[in-house]
Amino acid sequence: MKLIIAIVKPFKLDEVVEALTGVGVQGLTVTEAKGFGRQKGHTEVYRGAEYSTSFVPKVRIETVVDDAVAPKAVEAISAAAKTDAIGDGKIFTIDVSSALRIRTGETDDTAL
Amino acid sequence: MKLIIAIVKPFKLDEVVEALTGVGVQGLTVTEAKGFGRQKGHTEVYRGAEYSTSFVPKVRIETVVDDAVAPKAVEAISAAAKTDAIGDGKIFTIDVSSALRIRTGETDDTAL
Amino acid sequence: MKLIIAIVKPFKLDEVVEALTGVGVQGLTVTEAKGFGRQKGHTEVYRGAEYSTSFVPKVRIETVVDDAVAPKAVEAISAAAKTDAIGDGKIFTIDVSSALRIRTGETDDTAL
Amino acid sequence: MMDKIKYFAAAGLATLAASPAFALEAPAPTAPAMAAAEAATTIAKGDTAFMIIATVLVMLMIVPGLALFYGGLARTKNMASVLTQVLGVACLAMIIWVTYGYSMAFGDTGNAFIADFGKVFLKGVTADSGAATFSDGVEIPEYIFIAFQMTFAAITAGLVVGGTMERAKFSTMMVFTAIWLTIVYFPIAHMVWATGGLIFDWGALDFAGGTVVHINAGVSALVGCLILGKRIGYPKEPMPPHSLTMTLIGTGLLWVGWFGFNGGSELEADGVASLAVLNTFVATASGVLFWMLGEKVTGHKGSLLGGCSGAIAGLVAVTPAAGNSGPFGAILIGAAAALVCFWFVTMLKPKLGLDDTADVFGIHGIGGIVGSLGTAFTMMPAIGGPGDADYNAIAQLIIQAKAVGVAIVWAAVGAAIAWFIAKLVTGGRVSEEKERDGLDLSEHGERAYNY
Amino acid sequence: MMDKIKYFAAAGLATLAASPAFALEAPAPTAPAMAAAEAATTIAKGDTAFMIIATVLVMLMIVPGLALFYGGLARTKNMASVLTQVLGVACLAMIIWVTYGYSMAFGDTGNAFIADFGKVFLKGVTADSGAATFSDGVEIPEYIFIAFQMTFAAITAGLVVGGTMERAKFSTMMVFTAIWLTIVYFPIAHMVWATGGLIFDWGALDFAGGTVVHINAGVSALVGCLILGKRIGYPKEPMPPHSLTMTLIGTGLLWVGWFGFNGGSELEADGVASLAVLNTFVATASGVLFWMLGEKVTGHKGSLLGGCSGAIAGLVAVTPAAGNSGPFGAILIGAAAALVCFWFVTMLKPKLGLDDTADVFGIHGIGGIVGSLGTAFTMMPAIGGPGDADYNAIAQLIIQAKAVGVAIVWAAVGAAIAWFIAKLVTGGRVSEEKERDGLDLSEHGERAYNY
Amino acid sequence: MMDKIKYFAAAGLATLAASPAFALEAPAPTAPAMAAAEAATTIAKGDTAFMIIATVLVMLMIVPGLALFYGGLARTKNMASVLTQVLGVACLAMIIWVTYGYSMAFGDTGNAFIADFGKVFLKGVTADSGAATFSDGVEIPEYIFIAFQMTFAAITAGLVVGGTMERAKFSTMMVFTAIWLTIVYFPIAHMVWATGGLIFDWGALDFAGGTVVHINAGVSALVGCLILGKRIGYPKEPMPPHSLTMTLIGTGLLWVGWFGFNGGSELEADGVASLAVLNTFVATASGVLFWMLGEKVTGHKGSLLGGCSGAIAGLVAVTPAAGNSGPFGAILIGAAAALVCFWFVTMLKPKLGLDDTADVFGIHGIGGIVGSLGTAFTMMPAIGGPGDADYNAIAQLIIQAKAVGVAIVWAAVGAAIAWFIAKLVTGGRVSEEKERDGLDLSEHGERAYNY
Ligand SMILES: Nc1ncnc2c1ncn2[C@@H]1O[C@H](COP(=O)(O)OP(=O)(O)O)[C@@H](O)[C@H]1O
Ligand SMILES: Nc1ncnc2c1ncn2[C@@H]1O[C@H](COP(=O)(O)OP(=O)(O)O)[C@@H](O)[C@H]1O
Ligand SMILES: Nc1ncnc2c1ncn2[C@@H]1O[C@H](COP(=O)(O)OP(=O)(O)O)[C@@H](O)[C@H]1O
Repeated sequence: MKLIIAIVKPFKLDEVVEALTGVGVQGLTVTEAKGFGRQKGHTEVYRGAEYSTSFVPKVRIETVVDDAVAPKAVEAISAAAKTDAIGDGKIFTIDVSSALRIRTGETDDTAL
Repeated sequence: MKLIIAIVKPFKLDEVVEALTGVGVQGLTVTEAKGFGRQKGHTEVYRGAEYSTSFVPKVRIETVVDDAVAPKAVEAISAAAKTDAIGDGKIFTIDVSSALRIRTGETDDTAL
Repeated sequence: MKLIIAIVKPFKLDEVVEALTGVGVQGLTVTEAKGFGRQKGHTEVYRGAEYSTSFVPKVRIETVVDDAVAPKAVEAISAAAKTDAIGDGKIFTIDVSSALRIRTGETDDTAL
Repeated sequence: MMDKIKYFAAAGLATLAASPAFALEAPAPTAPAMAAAEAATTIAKGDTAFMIIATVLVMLMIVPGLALFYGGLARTKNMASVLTQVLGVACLAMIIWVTYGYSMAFGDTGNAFIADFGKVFLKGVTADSGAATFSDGVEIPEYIFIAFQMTFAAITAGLVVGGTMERAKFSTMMVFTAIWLTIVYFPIAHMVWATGGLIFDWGALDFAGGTVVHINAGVSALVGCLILGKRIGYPKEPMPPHSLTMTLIGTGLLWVGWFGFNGGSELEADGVASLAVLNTFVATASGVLFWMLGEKVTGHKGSLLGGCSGAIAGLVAVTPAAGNSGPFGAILIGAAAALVCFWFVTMLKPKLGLDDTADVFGIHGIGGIVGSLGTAFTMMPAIGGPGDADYNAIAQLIIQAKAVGVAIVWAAVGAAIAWFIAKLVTGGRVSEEKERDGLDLSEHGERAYNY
Repeated sequence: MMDKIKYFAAAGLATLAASPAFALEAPAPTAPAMAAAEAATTIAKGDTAFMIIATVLVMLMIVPGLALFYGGLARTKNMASVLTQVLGVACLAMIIWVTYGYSMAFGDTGNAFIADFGKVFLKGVTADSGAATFSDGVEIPEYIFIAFQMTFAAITAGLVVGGTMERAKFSTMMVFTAIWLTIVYFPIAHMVWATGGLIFDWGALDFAGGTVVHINAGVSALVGCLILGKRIGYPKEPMPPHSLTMTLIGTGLLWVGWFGFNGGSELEADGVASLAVLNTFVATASGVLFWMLGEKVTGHKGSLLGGCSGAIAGLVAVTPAAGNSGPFGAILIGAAAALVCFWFVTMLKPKLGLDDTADVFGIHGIGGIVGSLGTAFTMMPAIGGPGDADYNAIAQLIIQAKAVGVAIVWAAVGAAIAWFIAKLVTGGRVSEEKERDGLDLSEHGERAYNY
Repeated sequence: MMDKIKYFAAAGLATLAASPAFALEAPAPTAPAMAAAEAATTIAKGDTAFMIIATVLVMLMIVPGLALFYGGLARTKNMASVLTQVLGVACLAMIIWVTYGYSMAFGDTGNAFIADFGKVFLKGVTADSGAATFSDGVEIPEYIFIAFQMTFAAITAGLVVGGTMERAKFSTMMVFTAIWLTIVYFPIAHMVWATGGLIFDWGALDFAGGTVVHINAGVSALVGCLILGKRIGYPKEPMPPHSLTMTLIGTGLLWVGWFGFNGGSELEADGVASLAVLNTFVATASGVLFWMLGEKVTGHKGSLLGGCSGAIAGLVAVTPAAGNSGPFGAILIGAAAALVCFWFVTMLKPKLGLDDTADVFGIHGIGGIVGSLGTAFTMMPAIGGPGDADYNAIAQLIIQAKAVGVAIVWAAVGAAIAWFIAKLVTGGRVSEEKERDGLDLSEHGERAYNY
C-alpha cells in the first residue's frame, strides 16, 4: 500500500476528491495547512505595521491506496488540481506497511 | 521505528491517548482533520441553498514508536476508538528511518 | 528522497523556516497541531469546572528533501527550534518513494 | 404596575391594600372627547420617551444580550441551537403576551392569583389609552406599558433556556414556554405586581422583578435540568465555553439593557429612576470585583468568566433593590450575591451533580433569593436606604421570605408540570447521536461558524 | 417630514394637499429675538430627548448592526471587505447629506420630485432652529431632524451593499453611492415625505419608509447584482455564511435600532410612537416564527438563519405600517412578509439564478412591497387598525400600489445609471484571482481574523 | 458640570469667573419640604430621561464597546486578558467614584485643583437632590449627574489599558487605576469642569472632555508603555489584530455610545445637544474617510482598521468641539485629526519605537490635542461655529494651548508616579514565559475561545 500526500489549493479540494473517487479511492483525510514555496504570500498592513507572510493557504489530502491504484490516484489528483499557475502543489508517495479498519478489524488492502 | 497514523472520531481522542499511554507511548501529535469515507456528512441549508458535505470531523493522531511497541499501540488505539459504528476510522503504519529529540539531541529509539 | 516531519513550538516557526531555506529547502507545508509529551499542558477553570489539558500547541512542519539535504535539514531545524526547555519537539525522517510537482509534471528530485 | 410599596411600607403596612395608586386596572382613555389622533395631554412626554427607550433596552438584553451570554458558554457545535432557542421562545412569549398574557396579568378585574381575560387581543386599548404611574395625574401610554411588560415576560422565558441548553429540543422549549408562561409567569406577575395580587398585598419589596423574573426563571430552569437529565459526558468530559468573547459581549449588553429594566420599573424619568440606575452600576461593579476576589481567595486565578458571572449576580441581586436602596446598600448586596453565587456554583453545585448548563439557578435563582431577602436590609436608612426612620427590617424580611417561598414553590410545581407535558409531546431531548454531533446540525441543519 | 397621512386619509383624501401640518419647509427660528444660547421654549424637551435617542438607535442599526448582519453571511475571506463597505458608504452618505442632500430632500421650496439647494451646507440652520412635528405648536430642534433623516439616507446606502458584496470593489460602491443618493434617494425621499412631494400628495401611507428605504434599496441592489454578475462558483460551490453568530448579533441590533427608526418616525414621544414600538416587536416576532414554520412545513429544519431572515422580513414589512396598524395587524403583516420572502428566497430565487448575496431584494424589496401594500389593510378598524369607520382599504390599496410602482421604476432606472457610471469609472468588480483570494486581502490588505 | 463656556467666552472673558450658572457645588435638595418620594417638580422629566439614557450609552462604550475595540487588536492568546482588564478597571473606578471620587471632583467647596471630601460615600444626596444644568431653574436629579460623571471616570481608566495590554499584569492595572484616579483624574476633572477649577476659570473650551478624558488617557498610557517596556518580539514578530470583526463592533458601539458622551454633556435635551449629536456623526464620518484617504495617498490600500482608527480619531477630536462647532467645523476637525493621527501612528511611531499596543497615545492623545486646539477655530462663525461676531480665535487658541499643556504635564507626572508604585507593589509585567503563552492562560486560567 502507498500513502499519497497531496498539497493543493483549497478551492480545488472538491474536484480532487471527485477525481479520486473516480479512480476507486474510497477514503481520505484532509487537513488545513499553510504552504511555503515558490508562490508568494500576501502583505498585510495594520496601522502601518507591515507583515509579509510567506505562507499561502493549502489543503493537505492524504489517502492510503493499493499499490495498483497509486499511480492512477496520483494522476487523478494531478489532473484535477492543475491550474498551471504557480503554487498548484505537490504529490508525495510513501510506503505503508500496514493498515487497519477500526470498526471491523479488517487489515491491509481490505481496510482501505 | 514506526509512524502510526490513526484517524478517529473526535470525542474518542481522550480515550485513545489514555490507551496509548497505557502501552508505554510517551508522545504523540494531534491535528484536526476532515474525513471522507463510508460515513456520510451532513446536509446544511442556508436560505434555500443546500450544501451536502461529504466530510465528517475527525482527529488525526500520529505517534512514532519502537518497532516492538507498534502492534500493541495499534491494538490499543483500535480498542479505544471502536464504537462499532461506521466512521470509526483507520490506523496506518509506516516505517521511520530516524528520529531526533530537539532538546537533548538524542536520536532514534531514545528520542521517542 | 526523505520526508522530514518536525513538531516544534509555534513561536519558533519563522526561525525554522529561515534555517531550512538556509540549507536549500525550497518548499514545506505547515499544520497546526496539539502535542502530547513530557511538557505539561495548562489548567483552565470555568466556574469551578477544572480542565487540565495534557496538550500543548505545536506546529507540525513537513518537507520532502533530497537524500543529500536531509541530514542538513534535520540539523538546521534542530538548531533553530532549540530552547533547551522541555517540549522543544521532535524530528522524524521517512523514506519517500516518489514526488510530483502538479504544475509542471516534474517528478522526484526536480519536483521539490 | 411595578410595586412602589416602599413608600407604603414605610407609611405603615396597614394602609397598604387600599392606597396604592395603581390605576392600570382601569386605564380609562384619559381624554375620551379628543377624537383627534394626538395623544391625550396628560401623557407626560418625558416619561413616555423614557419608557420607550427603557423597553428598547430590555430588548437589547434578550437578543443579542442573553443569547450571546448563553451562546458563548455553549460548545461550538451547539451555538446556533442556543441562539435559536433564546430567539424563538422570546418571540413566542411576545405573541402570547399580546394575545392573552397581558390580560391575565394586568386585566381590569381579578383575584389574588390572576386577573381576567377582558383584554385578550388587547381589546379596547388605543393609542390614547393611558396607564397610571406612581405619581397622581401622571400617565404613560398604555401601549408602552404593555410593551415594557412584554419584554419582561420574553426575557424570563429566555432565561430558562440556559438550564437545559445543549440537549433540549427546540420544539420542547417552545411547548414548555407556552405552558409555563400561562401557568407560572402570568400568575406570579399578577401576584407580585398587580393591586390585589397576593404578594403585592403583603407589601413585599420587589422593585423590578427579583421574584417574578429571576427566582422564577432560576427555579424553572433547575426543574428542567433535573427532568431532562445531564448532558452526555457531563461532568467527565471537558465542556469549556466556546467563546468567552461572546459571553463578555452578552454580559455588557445585559448590563446596559438592565438600566432600562431597573430604571424603567419606576415608570417615570425622575430621581428614583436615577437612583435605580446608579445602583445598577455599582451593585454590578461590586459583583464583578467580589466574584474575582472570591476566586483569588480560594486559590484560583481571577477570571473573565468569573467577572461576567459576578456582574450577572450583582445585576440579579440589585433588581428587587434598585430603587429600594442607597448606593452603598447596592454595593453590599452586589458583593453578597457574588460571593454566595460563587460558592454555590463552584463549590456546592459540583457536589450536587447538577447539570444546569449556564447556571441559571446558581446565579439567577440564588442571586434572586439573596437580592430579595437583602432588600429588606438595603431599605434601612442606617446604610443609606430610602426607608423611614421607623422602618422595621426584620418585619420586612419576613414578608420578603414569604414572597420568595411562594415564588419558589409556585415556580417549581408549575414548571414541573410544564416540562412534563412538553417532554411528553415533543420527546424532551435529542438522541445521543444528535447530541454528540451537536444540536446545530441535528436540530437546525446549519453550523454557527464556517471558517 | 414623515407623513402621518393616516389621520388625513381618514378625514377624506380631498383635504390632503392643503392640511398637513408640515412646517419643516419653513422652520423659522422659533424665537428669533432670543439671541441667548438656550433653545427656544417651544421646543419640547421630552420629544427632543426621544428623537436624539431614536437617531442614535438608527446609527446602531448601521454599524455595527447591518455590517454584522451582512458580514456574517459572507465568507471569512470577505468579512473585512463587507464591513468596510457598509462603514464607508454610510460615512459618505452622512457627509453628502449635510452638504446638499438635506436641502435636496427637505429644502424650503421645490416641486413634486425635488426640493431646492437653498440649504446646502445647512445654511441658516442654528441650534435655535425648530422643525415642526405633527402636532401644532410642538417642535423639535432642526438639527436633530437633520440627523435623524441623515441616518435614514446612510442605512439605505448601506443596505445596497448586500446585493453585490463579495465581488464589488470598494471604490465602485463609493462612486455608486454618491451618484445613487443624488439621483435616486433624495428625490424619492422628497416625493414620499415632503409636502408637495408626488407620493406624499397622493396620500400614500408610509410610516417610516417602506418605499424610500426598503423597496428602494432592494431594487437598487438587484440591479447591481445583475449588472456586476454572479460570484465565481455561484451557485455550484458552497458559500455558507461564515458566522451565523455575527448574523444573529446583527439581527438583534437591527431589531433594537428599528424601534428608533419606526418609533422616531412619529417625531414625538406619544401613544402613536408607543404603538409603533409595540408593532415593531410583534411583527418581528411573528416574522421569526412564521419563517421557521415555513421551513418546517416545506420539509426542512427550522433554522437560525431562517429566524433571522424572518425577523428582518417582519421588520421591513412593519416599517410602513408601524403607526398605521394595530398589534394584530402587525402580527399578520409580519407573518405574510416572512412567508412571501421565504418563498421568494428559497424557491423562486434559485430558479431565477440571481446572486443577490445577502438577499437584499428578496427580503427588503419583497418585504417592502408586502408591507407597503399590506398597510392598506392593517389600517382597517376591523383588524384593530387606526383607520376611521369609513376607511376604504381598496381605494388606499390603489394609492399604495401606485407608490410602490413609482418607487420600483425610479429606483430601477436610477440605480442602473448609477451602477453603470460607477462600473465605468472604477471597473465594477475585482479580478478573478482577487475574488478567489478574498477581497479582504486583495482590496484592503488585511484579514478579518488572525487566530 | 460641563463648561458651556462658549456663551460666556463670547460675552467677554472678564465676566467669566462670576457668571457660570454652575450650581452643582451646592445642589440644595430642591424641595426639602416634600418628604414624599416623588422627585421635586423643578426636575425636568425630558432632561432626566435624556441624561439617564446618555449615561447608559457611555456604559455601552466601555463594556462591550471599548473592551471589544481593544480586544480585537490583541492576539488571540491575550483576548480574555484585555477584556478582563477593561472590565476590572472600569468596575473599580465606579466603586471609587461613589466612595470619594465624586466628592473630590465636584464637592461643595474646593480650590483650583480639587474640591473637598464632604460628599464621601455620597453623603447627603437623596433621590430628591437636584443638580443644576446650564439653564436657570432647570435641574436634573443629582444621582444621574453622579452616574453620568462616573461613567466618564470609568471609561478614562479603561482607555489606559490599551497602552500596556498584552504584557501588564491584571493586578498592576488595578493598583495603577486606584492611584491614578486619585492623583490624576479627579484633580483634572475638577480643574476643567468645576467652577473655581483652574482651567475652567481660564475659559477653556472643552465640551465633553478632550483634555480630561482623551489627552489624559493618551499621555498616561504612553507613560505606562514606556515604564513597562515593549512586548517580547515587538516590532520584529508579526502581531496582527486577532479579530478586526471585534474591533469593528467596538468601533460601532463606541460611536453609538459617544452620542451619549457628547450629547449628554449638554445636560439638557435641546438644540445644542442636537448639534453635538450631529457633529458627532459628521466628524466621525469624516475621520473614517480621511484616514482611508491617507492610506490611499501614501500608497497603501484603504483598510478596515484604518477606517475604524479614523472613526475614533474623529470622535476624539470632536469631543471638545461637539457643541462648540458647526457641522462643517466638525467635518474639518475630524479630517484633521484623522490625518495627523494617521501620520503619527503609521509614520512617526515606528521611528520612535513605541509599543503603545492599541495606540492610545497615537489616537486619543494626539487626536485630543488636535481637537482641543482645533476647537478654538471651530467656534469661529466664519466656518459656521457658534462664536459671536467678535470671537477671537487666537486668544482662545492660547487658552486652549495652556489647558492642553497643563493636562499633559499633570497626566505625565501623575501617571508616572502611579505606574511606578503599581509596578513596585505588583511587579508590573508578567514573566517572559507567561507572556509567550498568553495572558489568558497565565493570568486568568482560561481561553477566550475553545473552538
Ligand atoms: N519540498 C516540499 N515539501 C513539502 N511541501 C512542499 C514542498 N515544496 C512545496 N510544498 C508545498 O507545495 C506548495 C506549492 O509549492 P510552490 O513552490 O508554491 O508551487 P509549485 O508547486 O507550483 O512549484 C507549497 O505551498 C507547499 O505547501
Ligand atoms: N484510504 C484512506 N486513506 C486515508 N484516510 C482514510 C482512508 N479511508 C478512510 N479514511 C479516514 O477514515 C475515516 C473513516 O472511514 P469510513 O469509511 O467513514 O468508516 P469506516 O472506517 O468505519 O469504514 C474517514 O472519514 C477518513 O478520514
Ligand atoms: N513519539 C512521538 N510521536 C509523535 N510526536 C511526538 C512523539 N513524542 C513527542 N512528540 C511531539 O513532540 C512534542 C514535544 O515532546 P515533549 O515530550 O513534550 O518534549 P521533548 O521533546 O522536549 O522531550 C510533543 O508535544 C508532541 O507533539
